[in-house]
Amino acid sequence: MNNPQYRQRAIQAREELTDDYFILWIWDEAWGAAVRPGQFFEIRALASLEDAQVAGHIPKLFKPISIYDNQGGRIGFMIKNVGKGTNALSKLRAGDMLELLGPAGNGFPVYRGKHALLISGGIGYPPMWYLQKELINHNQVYWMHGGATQGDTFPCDEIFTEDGSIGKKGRVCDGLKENIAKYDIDIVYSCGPLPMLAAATAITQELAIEHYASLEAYMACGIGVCYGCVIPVGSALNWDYLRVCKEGPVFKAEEVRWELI
Amino acid sequence: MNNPQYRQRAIQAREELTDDYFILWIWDEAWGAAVRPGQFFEIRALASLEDAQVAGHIPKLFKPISIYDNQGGRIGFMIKNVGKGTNALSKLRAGDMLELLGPAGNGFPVYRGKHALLISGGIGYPPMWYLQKELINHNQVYWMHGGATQGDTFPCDEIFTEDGSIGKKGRVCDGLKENIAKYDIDIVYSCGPLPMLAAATAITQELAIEHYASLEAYMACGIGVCYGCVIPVGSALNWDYLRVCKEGPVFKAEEVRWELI
Amino acid sequence: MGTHLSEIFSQSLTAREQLKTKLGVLELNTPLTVASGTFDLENLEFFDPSCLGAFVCKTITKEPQKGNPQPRLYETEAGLLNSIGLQNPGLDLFIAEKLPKYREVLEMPLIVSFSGSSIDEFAEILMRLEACSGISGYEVNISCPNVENEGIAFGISEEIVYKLVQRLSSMTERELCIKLSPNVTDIAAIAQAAEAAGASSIALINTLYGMAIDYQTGVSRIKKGIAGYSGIGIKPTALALTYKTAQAVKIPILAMGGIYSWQDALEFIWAGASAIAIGTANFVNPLSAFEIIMGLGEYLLARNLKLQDIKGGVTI
Amino acid sequence: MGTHLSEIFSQSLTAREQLKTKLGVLELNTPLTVASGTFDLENLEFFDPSCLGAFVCKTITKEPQKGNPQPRLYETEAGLLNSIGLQNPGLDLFIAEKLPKYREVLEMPLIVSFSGSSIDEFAEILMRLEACSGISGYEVNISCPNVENEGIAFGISEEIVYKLVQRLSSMTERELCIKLSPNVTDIAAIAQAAEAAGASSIALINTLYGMAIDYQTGVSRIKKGIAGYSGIGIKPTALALTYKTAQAVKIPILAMGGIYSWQDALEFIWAGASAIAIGTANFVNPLSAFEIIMGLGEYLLARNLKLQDIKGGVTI
Ligand SMILES: Cc1cc2nc3c(=O)[nH]c(=O)nc-3n(C[C@H](O)[C@H](O)[C@H](O)COP(=O)(O)OP(=O)(O)OC[C@H]3O[C@@H](n4cnc5c(N)ncnc54)[C@H](O)[C@@H]3O)c2cc1C
Ligand SMILES: Cc1cc2nc3c(=O)[nH]c(=O)nc-3n(C[C@H](O)[C@H](O)[C@H](O)COP(=O)(O)OP(=O)(O)OC[C@H]3O[C@@H](n4cnc5c(N)ncnc54)[C@H](O)[C@@H]3O)c2cc1C
Ligand SMILES: Cc1cc2nc3c(=O)[nH]c(=O)nc-3n(C[C@H](O)[C@H](O)[C@H](O)COP(=O)(O)O)c2cc1C
Ligand SMILES: Cc1cc2nc3c(=O)[nH]c(=O)nc-3n(C[C@H](O)[C@H](O)[C@H](O)COP(=O)(O)O)c2cc1C
Ligand code: FES
Ligand code: FES
Repeated sequence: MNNPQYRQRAIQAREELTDDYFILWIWDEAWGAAVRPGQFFEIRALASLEDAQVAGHIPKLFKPISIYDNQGGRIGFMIKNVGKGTNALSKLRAGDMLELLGPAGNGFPVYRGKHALLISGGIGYPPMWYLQKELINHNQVYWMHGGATQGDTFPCDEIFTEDGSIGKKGRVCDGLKENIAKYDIDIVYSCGPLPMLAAATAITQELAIEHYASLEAYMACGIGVCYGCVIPVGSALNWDYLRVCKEGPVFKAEEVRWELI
Repeated sequence: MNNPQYRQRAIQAREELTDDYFILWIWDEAWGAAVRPGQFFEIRALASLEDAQVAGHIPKLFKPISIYDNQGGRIGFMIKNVGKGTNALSKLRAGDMLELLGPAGNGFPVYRGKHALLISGGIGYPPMWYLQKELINHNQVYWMHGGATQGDTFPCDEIFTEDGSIGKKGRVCDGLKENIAKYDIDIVYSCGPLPMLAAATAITQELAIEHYASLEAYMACGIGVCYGCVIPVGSALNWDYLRVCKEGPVFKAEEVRWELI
Repeated sequence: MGTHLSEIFSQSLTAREQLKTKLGVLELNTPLTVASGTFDLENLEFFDPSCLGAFVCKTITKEPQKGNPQPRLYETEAGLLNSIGLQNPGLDLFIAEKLPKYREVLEMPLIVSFSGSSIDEFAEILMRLEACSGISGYEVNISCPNVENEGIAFGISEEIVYKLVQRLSSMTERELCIKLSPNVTDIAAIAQAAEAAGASSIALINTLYGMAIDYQTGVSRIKKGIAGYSGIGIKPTALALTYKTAQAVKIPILAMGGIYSWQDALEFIWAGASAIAIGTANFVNPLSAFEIIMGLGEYLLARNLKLQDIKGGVTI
Repeated sequence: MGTHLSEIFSQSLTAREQLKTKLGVLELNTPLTVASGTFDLENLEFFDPSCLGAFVCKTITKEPQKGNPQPRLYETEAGLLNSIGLQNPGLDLFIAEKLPKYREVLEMPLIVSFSGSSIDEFAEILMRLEACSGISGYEVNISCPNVENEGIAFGISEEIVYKLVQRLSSMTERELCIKLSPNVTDIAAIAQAAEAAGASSIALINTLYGMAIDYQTGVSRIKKGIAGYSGIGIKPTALALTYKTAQAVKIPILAMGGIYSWQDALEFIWAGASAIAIGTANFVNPLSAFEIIMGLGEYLLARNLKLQDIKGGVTI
């Protein structure tokens, strides 16, 4: 695996989605050839230290954002504005500069000839888009996505919303067991909030289905150096804190010690 | 004297001057009726605490800026961009909002029937413009201004530059003694860098001429609360630290303990 | 927040009820006070004074203090350095001139901050102030050199703090708040010493050590070199020390250190503060007190909570 | 700065000469190092490694450490809270796996940071490391609880620091740098104890106490509550403590705490640092090391100065 690189890239295009969601596109052929679904970049609006000295604007951490799409180097980041860092990103327009560190993380394992179920919640959607594109030619793929409300939903096979504003009312895991049976699923990929991932894991473990979950954690370095982004992985009696940015973000779901998070 | 008030005012116009100098105009009739030459405002580009929380932009101190002109409430601030705070001000355009605390300070004493000499250096120019407008109808006024180079000079009776790029080459105090004699001066008003003020005081003291100097100091509150902006004032044996923002910025020049600054 | 102001005002009686707090023997209408040395009557022009639950004046000493040479101030990336050197007119002038004005203008409790260079001097000042009406309590500033102890600050030694507070607490029924320095190994132990000796509340934190140098010339930005560091950059440290102290003592805590917004204020209340003070925020935003009290009121109203419900309720 | 880079590069040999410094027994090509726990081989992808005068690895302990529960990080207005809990693979794995990699990749001196829970344990680790080649020195992290002393951190007691350093200094000829915690009453006294006991340099500061709370829910942003505070918000304090310590000891100082830019670096050198380390800056700007060394080089070249000419030259 390559070590993450640092680059500055212009935003080539910006797309508006629902509510607080938007997509930033950059162009980098070398990265386009190297990256895999489930990997992410640490990104930030180009910050200058001059700003810190001149205007009291203090440079902040990069934010981990999954690769949403890769079209031979036209790389997209689908982002939801939820706080300081993503808000700064939400201010950017085509032509503005991004700083990027990556590609980071391990990515999803990709097989052929499987019946794959993708399950995403909220901002867990973006890496699944890239993943399904990678899977679709040689696997059967069924994609369930859930969100709080209509604005948190995007194209897929089956939608759940907590308020019932679109799709089925409820949580996305509500339909998981049924769909695993219905579509004869033999592999599950998941990305979303921790409780959703934990709930999905309970089901896949019960059914003994292979399951890869992509996890989130607050990050500082994004490159495996600070040990800030860890989650407990291993068996109940023998686990270690592994780095989401390095050994993850994708883990075998049954190896994550959800009860300790 | 009124206590300083806090107000937000739109910038009504912006004027570009030489190099890093510019003028911001606001409109406030009540202040227009109340203020006097030599007083100043603590001003700042409207800052929001949301910025601090959302974008890591930390709100900074206000900056003391003299009243440059007052046309019945059309109040002008002539500013030189020298650092963090003035740089933030230099970014403002007509329509942007200013925060103002003031009027602050005592201002220059204004008499009638005098031969007044105004002497200013660099960014000591602005309060003198307002002062000469106040003096001109009932006094003889002669105004000397000095700067490092041509870009630091503005309309007045006699100009000095250190590099000789315009006017006389040298420091503005070089011509002081001669002009005091030539124009039969009985009162001197000064504003500029400390060394200039100290040099001017040496001369006026020798000649026993009444002299009011406007001083600068780093400020935090601007309203007399923090005791951060003091300079030593009194006799050589019995002096106290007085606040530039409250007891000043104008002091009797011979009472300032220049040797202690 | 703007849209909700009128709502708050119309419900102000309720909001007031929810904002009430106790600081030792004092009942405060709001938990908001001001940090010694950063606020005076001039500031009351900027907002409705009833935002404040109490007024803390600048530290006074027995004799007048000239204070430190210039420059005394420097703004850093995330805060302020100051080196005022306790400039003040001294106790006599305070009693003769300042105090009557405070009595005339202030409708909230007045807490007088004072400092001394020996235990006797602290006691003497307290005795003189006890004879004055219009004072609700004292904030004892112990971040100052002790002439009886090699000029080492009072605030760093548990034994000396104990002795000092014991002496003072025996002399007054008024609120006796001891203001601690953060520049110590164990602030909680010092707070415990003050509590054991009869303090009725603890204020913290005073400024951290701080310094800045002009990188081009090597000249210290502050004439005296090391200065006091305040403002938003010290907030994480102030909050940690507030929490640590709240775990160690039962008397109420008046917390401060980088509180700029009502969100900051809430953090300190969750950590265990009964009241909070704003210092440097008064300089960077003259409306801070108003905005903080509005924000707190709105937060509590929206959740139908009292301040007491969240005080010290942090989940670790 | 951009326009001058080529100029610097063309004069790089001279610049190098001017940037040379000594840290105890070590000769460093540049005064720039990295703060333990914030930098590893991954970072060397981002800039020319020869920017660094030395490489300091993350603190290791005798046994593997699991570290603290999540969340371990939170970014504040002006810095970073961390609570990693010294997660590391332990001495055996370090020697077996990490060290050979460092030896293979690093062209600059390697300084190994380590920590223990008793003086014996510190000594045991040092003995094991002494047997390994490719190590130029040690940074001894004493901000950790001492099991022999009620779990109170080693770094707060002059006597214990003296004993610990005396033991270690008798065992090695390599650089022995003692890294101090700022959370003490008198950091200079502790530095003096380390010096008297044979330390060849002092590193400071480790993180300040810090905390943050979610104002809406009251949940600590860091699982363990009080965390370590680093970054630009602690710069004024780090600079003050650097100056204080430089006045008190003769051995060189490796300074750190909020150094983000070359201007910041210069402030610490004026205050008395022989070398500086960047920590949190590595996260907020992966090119910091490069930009700092370029800025320092340009500054010195423009004035025809050597680092030694300004070291400790602050005007107060
Ligand atoms: C490997 C990885 C891939 C990611 N991919 C994407 C992506 O493709 N698109 C995208 O929009 N986001 C993605 N995220 C999440 C994104 O990194 C966070 O939303 C972002 O870091 C939040 O930072 P902030 O400064 O905007 O918000 P903050 O100011 O830090 O937080 C704002 C609010 O959001 C909450 N919050 C903060 N972080 C998270 C989190 N990780 N999960 C849930 N709530 C949180 C906080 O508690 C707070 O209330 C990814 C995260 C990881 C670890
Ligand atoms: C009563 C009063 C009236 C003033 N009137 C005006 C005015 O009408 N127009 C105007 O442009 N300025 C005026 N000034 C000066 C102005 O306030 C300062 O230039 C400003 O505060 C600098 O802040 P900054 O954040 O921009 O610079 P900083 O970042 O604080 O400093 C930038 C550089 O300027 C130097 N510097 C800082 N303050 C001063 C100072 N006071 N004098 C000289 N050098 C300094 C610093 O050493 C530094 O090198 C006045 C000052 C006072 C006290
Ligand atoms: C300019 C200034 C003057 C101060 N003067 C005093 C003082 O006289 N007595 C005192 O106890 N604290 C004094 N302090 C400390 C503050 O009261 C407060 O403890 C500290 O600034 C931290 O709060 P903040 O970050 O909100 O400013 C002063 C602080 C500043 C900035
Ligand atoms: C994520 C993180 C991990 C750290 N780990 C260590 C460590 O293992 N050992 C140590 O001595 N210091 C450690 N530190 C402290 C730094 O080495 C440094 O002393 C401190 O962060 C101040 O410098 P800075 O403000 O430049 O980051 C760590 C700091 C951070 C932010
Ligand atoms: S974010 Fe630093 S190790 Fe993962
Ligand atoms: S700036 Fe605060 S007293 Fe003058």
